[in-house]
Amino acid sequence: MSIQKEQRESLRKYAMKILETQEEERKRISRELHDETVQDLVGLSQRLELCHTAIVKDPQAARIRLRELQTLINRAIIDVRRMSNDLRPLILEDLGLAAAARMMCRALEQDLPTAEVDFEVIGPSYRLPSELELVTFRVIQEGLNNIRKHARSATHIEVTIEFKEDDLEARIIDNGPGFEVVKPANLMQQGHLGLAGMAERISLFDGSLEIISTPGAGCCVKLLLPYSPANQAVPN
Amino acid sequence: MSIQKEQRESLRKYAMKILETQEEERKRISRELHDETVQDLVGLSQRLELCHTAIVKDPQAARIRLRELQTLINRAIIDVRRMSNDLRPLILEDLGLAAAARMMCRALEQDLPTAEVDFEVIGPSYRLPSELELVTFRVIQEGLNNIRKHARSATHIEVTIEFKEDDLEARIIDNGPGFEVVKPANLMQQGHLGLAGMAERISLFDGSLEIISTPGAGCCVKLLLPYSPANQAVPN
Amino acid sequence: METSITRIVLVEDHQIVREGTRQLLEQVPDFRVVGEAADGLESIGLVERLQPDVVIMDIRLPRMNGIEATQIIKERFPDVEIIILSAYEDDCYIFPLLEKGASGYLLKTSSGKELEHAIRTVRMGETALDPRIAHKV
Ligand SMILES: Nc1ncnc2c1ncn2[C@@H]1O[C@H](COP(=O)(O)OP(=O)(O)OP(=O)(O)O)[C@@H](O)[C@H]1O
Ligand SMILES: Nc1ncnc2c1ncn2[C@@H]1O[C@H](COP(=O)(O)OP(=O)(O)OP(=O)(O)O)[C@@H](O)[C@H]1O
Ligand SMILES: [K+]
Ligand SMILES: [Mg+2]
Ligand SMILES: [Mg+2]
Ligand SMILES: [Mg+2]
Repeated sequence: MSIQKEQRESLRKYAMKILETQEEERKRISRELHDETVQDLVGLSQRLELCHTAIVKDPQAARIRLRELQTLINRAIIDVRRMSNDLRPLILEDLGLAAAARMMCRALEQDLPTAEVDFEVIGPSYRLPSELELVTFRVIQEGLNNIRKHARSATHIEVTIEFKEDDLEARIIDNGPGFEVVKPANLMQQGHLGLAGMAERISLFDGSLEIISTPGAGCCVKLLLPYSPANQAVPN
Repeated sequence: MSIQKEQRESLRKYAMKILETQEEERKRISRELHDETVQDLVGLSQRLELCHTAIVKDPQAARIRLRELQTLINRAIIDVRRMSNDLRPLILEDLGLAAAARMMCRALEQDLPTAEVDFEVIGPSYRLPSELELVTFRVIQEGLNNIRKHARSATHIEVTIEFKEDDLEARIIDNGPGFEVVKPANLMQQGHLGLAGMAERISLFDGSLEIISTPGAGCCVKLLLPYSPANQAVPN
Repeated sequence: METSITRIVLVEDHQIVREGTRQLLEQVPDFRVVGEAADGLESIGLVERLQPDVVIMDIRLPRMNGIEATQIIKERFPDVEIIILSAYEDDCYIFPLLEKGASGYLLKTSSGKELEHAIRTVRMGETALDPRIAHKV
């Protein structure tokens, strides 16, 4: 196959895969909103009515009901906040990339009690155009999710964001089991879209993604992203 | 530009557009959950706290308060349900394509009070594999959204789903202003991704999309989708 | 068995909603919730065993949805009245469900009084539609 054709095929696979991912995500969120959030609210509405009736008959029972209602509301608030945060942390636009990445590192440290997660920012922590902050955030998120999924035995994880003169460098390093790196096109073929998808996405911004790993020797994901892409194919 | 390069460019644009849409969608829902739903719940919780003392001192006031809170909660339910529905109507999985398309037609008729929207199902209304139901749903949705955006003056709209022996045919016809049809690649170049994106998506399923329109003579979008694609490149 | 008592089976997967519905129904002296199921499949066996007068049925349920469960229950136990308690405000669901044999369609935000009224209505052999959507049909 010619290189052009191969590139086109891989782009095509990528487009298809992101469509699929998007539709899966829509379905998941749509269901979660309807089957969880709406039902939680219905439950609240029912308790509100029960409390309304109880006030006349048995004020003391009504007060107990009210407490129960408070508990349900607090739980619903936590659930909805989590959903909002999972979709896209508002901290990213409010406080920027460094703060959002720090938050993800903390969450990982909580999930993997046997691992130490170090987070470092090198250079002055700029605010970047939101599409660059977002794509970097997604790369770090994918890297950390891969550690959650494939490197739970890691004891040391290092996340670094370096604001260099012309570009941003981000590194996610773990000392977990590592793996035999294969070509992005092959990964896509096998239905693994995480790293290959990120590589594709970053190339849209004229950046590059490097994955260094050998079985037994952990993994390093390195992102390089120019502040101003030469090719102006940046999403508006 | 060579045809290959053009195709590659348009795929690239398409991929970017999907990503962009997905991120926009995430942001919108994340915000809405955070700024609306959570705020509603917090408001509910604060006002309930006030009820707690009122129950004993002034039960009548407490009851009035609880009634008000019902309104708040019902509003939250409607909002969250709408969010879920906008992402992907569950009616599509619960009742299938025909019911979901009928629902969209009704919504359009409400939005365009001067237009009559006819919806017809020809043949026995099968349930199809969910990925085929979904892609057809998205094509009809895009067709109807285009009428909303570009053909508000239409007075007559016809949506037909025909369950034929080997394939599904769907038509969206309006008698609005029409337009000069151009090549999908050119549409993409100009940043219009609706129709071209659909054509791209349908080709993944071995189907075809035909757009027939002339200025002044309305528009007809016709989808033909085989039940079993020859090429098994169907997303799983 | 006292003939004046209405025996009800609740089918709802969301535990808090199921509990809430039960408590609302228990405020009515002659109503008795005799059984609860958390999925569609389970509901069929429960109805067979308990032979209730009325089933309150959710739409989205694990293992088998409320649409299928309604159809099967009505085929096997035509005397049982089924009221759909739905979180959807779309009237699109009403017709297919009535066709499968449901006698009522109510929104989940219905009050205890509305639930009570609907149950009494279907017990008299009539159809009970939520007033908030009935006008659309
Ligand atoms: N940090 C890591 N440690 C060990 N193996 C890893 C690590 N990151 C990735 N891998 C390996 O590389 C493969 C490809 O990763 P990739 O993120 O592309 O796909 P995935 O995580 O399997 O699926 P998804 O599409 O959900 O991301 C993984 O299946 C895993 O075997
Ligand atoms: N039903 C219609 N009536 C009149 N013009 C239409 C109709 N459908 C599409 N068009 C024209 O064709 C163009 C391309 O449509 P297309 O759906 O691809 O893009 P769009 O609607 O402009 O943007 P989007 O990417 O959001 O869909 C539109 O900009 C519009 O000029
Ligand atoms: K439901
Ligand atoms: Mg991954
Ligand atoms: Mg469009
Ligand atoms: Mg349910």
